[in-house]
Amino acid sequence: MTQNLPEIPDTLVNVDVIGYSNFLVNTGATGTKFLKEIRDNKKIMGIKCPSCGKVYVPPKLHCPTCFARMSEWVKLSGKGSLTSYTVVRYEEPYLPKQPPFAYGIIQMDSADTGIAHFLGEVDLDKIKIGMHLEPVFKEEREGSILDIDYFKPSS
Amino acid sequence: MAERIAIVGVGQTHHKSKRLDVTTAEMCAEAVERCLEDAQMTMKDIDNIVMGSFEVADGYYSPDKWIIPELGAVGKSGLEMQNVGTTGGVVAATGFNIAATGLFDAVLCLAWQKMDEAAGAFGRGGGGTNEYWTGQFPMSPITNFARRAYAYMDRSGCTEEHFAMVRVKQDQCAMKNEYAQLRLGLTLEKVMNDALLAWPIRRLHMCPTTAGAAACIVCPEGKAKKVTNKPVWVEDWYTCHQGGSLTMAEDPTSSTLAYASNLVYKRNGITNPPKDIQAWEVYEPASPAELRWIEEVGICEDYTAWKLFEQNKVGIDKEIPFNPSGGVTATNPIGATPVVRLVEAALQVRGDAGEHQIPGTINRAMATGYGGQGENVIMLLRKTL
Amino acid sequence: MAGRVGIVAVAQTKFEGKTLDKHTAELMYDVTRDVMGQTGLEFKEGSIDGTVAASYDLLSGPAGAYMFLGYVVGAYQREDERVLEDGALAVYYGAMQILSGHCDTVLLVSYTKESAIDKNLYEWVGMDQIYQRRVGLDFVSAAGLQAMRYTTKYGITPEQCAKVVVKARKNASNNPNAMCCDSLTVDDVLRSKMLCDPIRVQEAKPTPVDGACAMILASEDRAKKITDKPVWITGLGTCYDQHDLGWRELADCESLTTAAQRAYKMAGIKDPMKEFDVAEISEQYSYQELLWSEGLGFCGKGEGGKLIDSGKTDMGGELPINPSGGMLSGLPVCVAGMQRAAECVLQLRGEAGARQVSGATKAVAHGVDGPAGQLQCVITLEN
Amino acid sequence: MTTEQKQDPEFIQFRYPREVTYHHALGYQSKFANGLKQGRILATKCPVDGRCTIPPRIVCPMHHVRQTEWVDQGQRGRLISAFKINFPMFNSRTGELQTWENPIIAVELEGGARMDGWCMETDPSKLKTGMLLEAVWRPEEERQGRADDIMYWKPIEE
Repeated sequence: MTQNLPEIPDTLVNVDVIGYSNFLVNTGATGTKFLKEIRDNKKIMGIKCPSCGKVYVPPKLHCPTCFARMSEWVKLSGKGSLTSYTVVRYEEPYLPKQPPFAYGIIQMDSADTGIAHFLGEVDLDKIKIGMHLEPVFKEEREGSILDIDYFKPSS
Repeated sequence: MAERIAIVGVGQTHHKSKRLDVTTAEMCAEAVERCLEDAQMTMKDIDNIVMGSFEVADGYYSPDKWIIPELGAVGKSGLEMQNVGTTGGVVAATGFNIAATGLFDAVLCLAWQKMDEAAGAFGRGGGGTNEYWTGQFPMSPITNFARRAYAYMDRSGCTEEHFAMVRVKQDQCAMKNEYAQLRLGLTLEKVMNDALLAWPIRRLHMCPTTAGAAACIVCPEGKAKKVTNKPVWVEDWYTCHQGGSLTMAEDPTSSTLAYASNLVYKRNGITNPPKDIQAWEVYEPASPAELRWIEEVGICEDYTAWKLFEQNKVGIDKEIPFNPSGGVTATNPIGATPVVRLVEAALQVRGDAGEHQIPGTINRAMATGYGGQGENVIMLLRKTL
Repeated sequence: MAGRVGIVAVAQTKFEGKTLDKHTAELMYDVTRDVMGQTGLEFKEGSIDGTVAASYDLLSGPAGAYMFLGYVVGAYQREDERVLEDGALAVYYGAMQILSGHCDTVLLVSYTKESAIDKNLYEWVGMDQIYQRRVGLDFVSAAGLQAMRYTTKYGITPEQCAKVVVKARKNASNNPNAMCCDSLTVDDVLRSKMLCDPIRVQEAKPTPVDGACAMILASEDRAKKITDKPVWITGLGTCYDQHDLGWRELADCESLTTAAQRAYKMAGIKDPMKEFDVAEISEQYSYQELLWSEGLGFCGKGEGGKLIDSGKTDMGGELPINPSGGMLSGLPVCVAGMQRAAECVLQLRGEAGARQVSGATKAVAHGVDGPAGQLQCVITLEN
Repeated sequence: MTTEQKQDPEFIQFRYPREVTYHHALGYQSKFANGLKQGRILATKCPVDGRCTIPPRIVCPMHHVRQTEWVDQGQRGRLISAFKINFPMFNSRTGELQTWENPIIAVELEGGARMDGWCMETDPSKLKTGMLLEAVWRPEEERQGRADDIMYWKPIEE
């Protein structure tokens, strides 16, 4: 240890470390019911709070303001109106579509909330807040929110 | 302290290895429902929520954001805390601090972990350590405790059989706790013949992977007395972190538990811990750890705890009521585990623990949280102040 | 409540795009030593009682990353808790620790190296797992949806949003720690590429940014002993909003209104526009300064556009917003909220240099976390 | 999806596979990595109590004083603890699950610092606390400035 050893350089080092993960998501009883209705019957369902009477979509088990357990399902037409939209023009590996594409918030008819999803069959420059929309379902459905392909302007 | 505080309600889920029927948020809501019911309060009465989980083990970021609506807590104050295994302890300490300011009427502390969604997360790069150094060794809590157990045997002269005795005692307690995950009816033989993970750690010695949540409601004195006639007073709390790898520690068998508990004892005039404290809920991630923790909290001399097990002195209705709930080797929703310890300790103080209630009056109980490689949180509860 | 809470020292690093020469620990060490030097406090009994850190492990490394960095900020056999939120929440909690009487002095540290990972990816992981994350929504597209809703509902013009960026960059030129202080015109901003309609590239927070911030809080008695220029925390408030973007009115930031009311009530603030001399708020996108101004009560609902047009929020105006340049001039997430409060402290101590608002006595700092400002935190300060 | 092939599960689940690259700047720790590349083990030394630490630390946790002095730790050390893992774990070099034949050990180096490593001796019963070990390095061209540049620690006669 006392012998003279050559100097170790102070050169700065940068290291790339890869993290792998493959996490599982449980949709639970409530989520499963909602997703199966989309998959099997092409139906979007809302869930109604027994306390305040609001209808929520996508569903939760508890009302976000009353904390009452919700179990009453309400059939929705799936149609709605656009309350906001945005066009994604940046690229990220996790984006499910090739940009540019549009997201919209669709206020569902006979529900108190909207659902955030893709907009399709519409010119990206011609999207207007307030326009009426209806869902387009995929041919092959697997029980996911992506079984709704997108929402398109309804005639 | 500005305000004296008390736990007025506790709740936990039935801990399971898998909860396919609920999402993480719904599982949390389940614990909160039980907690509110226990306190006979509604969500409207809660005005601050502190929550946390060891989020990397669950694979998300900022989970508080999407759990809050499921709790019916939109519009409330709150924040999220995290510190590996001690997360639940930090959540509780934060809740205690916030309640003690007297600015809020009721603070909800919630912690959870849904390990069924994260199986194998720990294998990856050693459950995360120094970003490029320790991550290169296949380190995990298992290897960490194998090293501790090896050093402990070396130092104390105990044998593998003593670790098995600890595990059997934990199982005997868990059998009486309806919320515990593993209730196996173990015998010494079964434990001794179990699969070896890293000698001397067998599979049964290690904490399981659990999906579960636990919650408690903390109120300042005035409110607590109005809400319940059985408040559990929070006497003191202390988070003690050390931050470092095990090779850093002078003694591979030690953690910060001895330091932290001594500090808390001194602050609260506890001179004879086994006499002054009647119930213990200490976070032991592996059964060999329980031996060392019993020594570190001051129940017996260093490296002699295994003799207590030989003399059959540890158990719910025995001389040393250590982990009457069955402890962490029976149930371990990582981030939530310290809150589970707190909940169990509070139930003991109230006398509401049911089948695993320690006989006699519990005046003082101690719960701890353990995390990383020697980090501890101490929570001290009292029946009367 | 045990008296007031004082901020006795603040420190921040220079904010830079990529600090390839520095380990995260060095950023933390620099700011920690800085505040300890200013106060003469040490990590020992009766000096600094505890540490509150704010960081995201996922941003700084793998699981439990903080556990191996905590010792840098004194988390060695000492009270230490970590907030998994924006730095403003660490200030909030640090103050609670003192108000509870549990601690006398608390060190707060927040740090982020955005250069270590793809920030957008981790914000995407912050969306709920089953619905919004599955369709690929992240914090950028969430902001896009909020901006579109807000600007359409209240007729906010692109020029009004662009003015926010121009003001931020101009203010940043007075701040030696700021990353981006190039002079821009409204036209420059409006000509920049569209990122996520209606947000343009220049209207979003620059990324990646690396940096750290620290401060020391003390109880009233201790604060007076430590410094003759303590800054007092007079009000604190936080509030959560809905997570699902379709479940709330994105054009009104109700949670910020509530958080501000909570803080103002505690501080006894009745007319924020008149009473405050300076505001430091967290605007990751240009429209947010306008929307947050409404939430903080500087103007009525939908009047954010008029507010920026009036020039009242410029330097020298009635209530200068972000004299430091704010997040639009480049601040790391998580550090931002604490840095906002630190800037307020410098202003109230009269130590803000070229960006000083003369005679400032009351200030408000604001931090935000989550998609489209879901969790809001407001801190009011006074010298 | 055809119903004959797959039974409908009671609850729907799905996965998010993810691979993320972190770019770490080692900063003050760079010297340590550079040392490993040259087959040397360096540690930072606390100016107050003289304790050496690996991995290097910016400050001593106890004294909170900046550590700037680097000390060569030599090539030999004594065994502190050892254990063998009997289940597959991830190899961070390859990202794959593998079983590990060699025990993981902690070594106290001649310079006083302690570090983790692998032991060449695969029979744990032959390992005794306090035994003398020597570092066996990977060939120079394979070294990356990582902890596993030291392939094994080899027990040596005294």
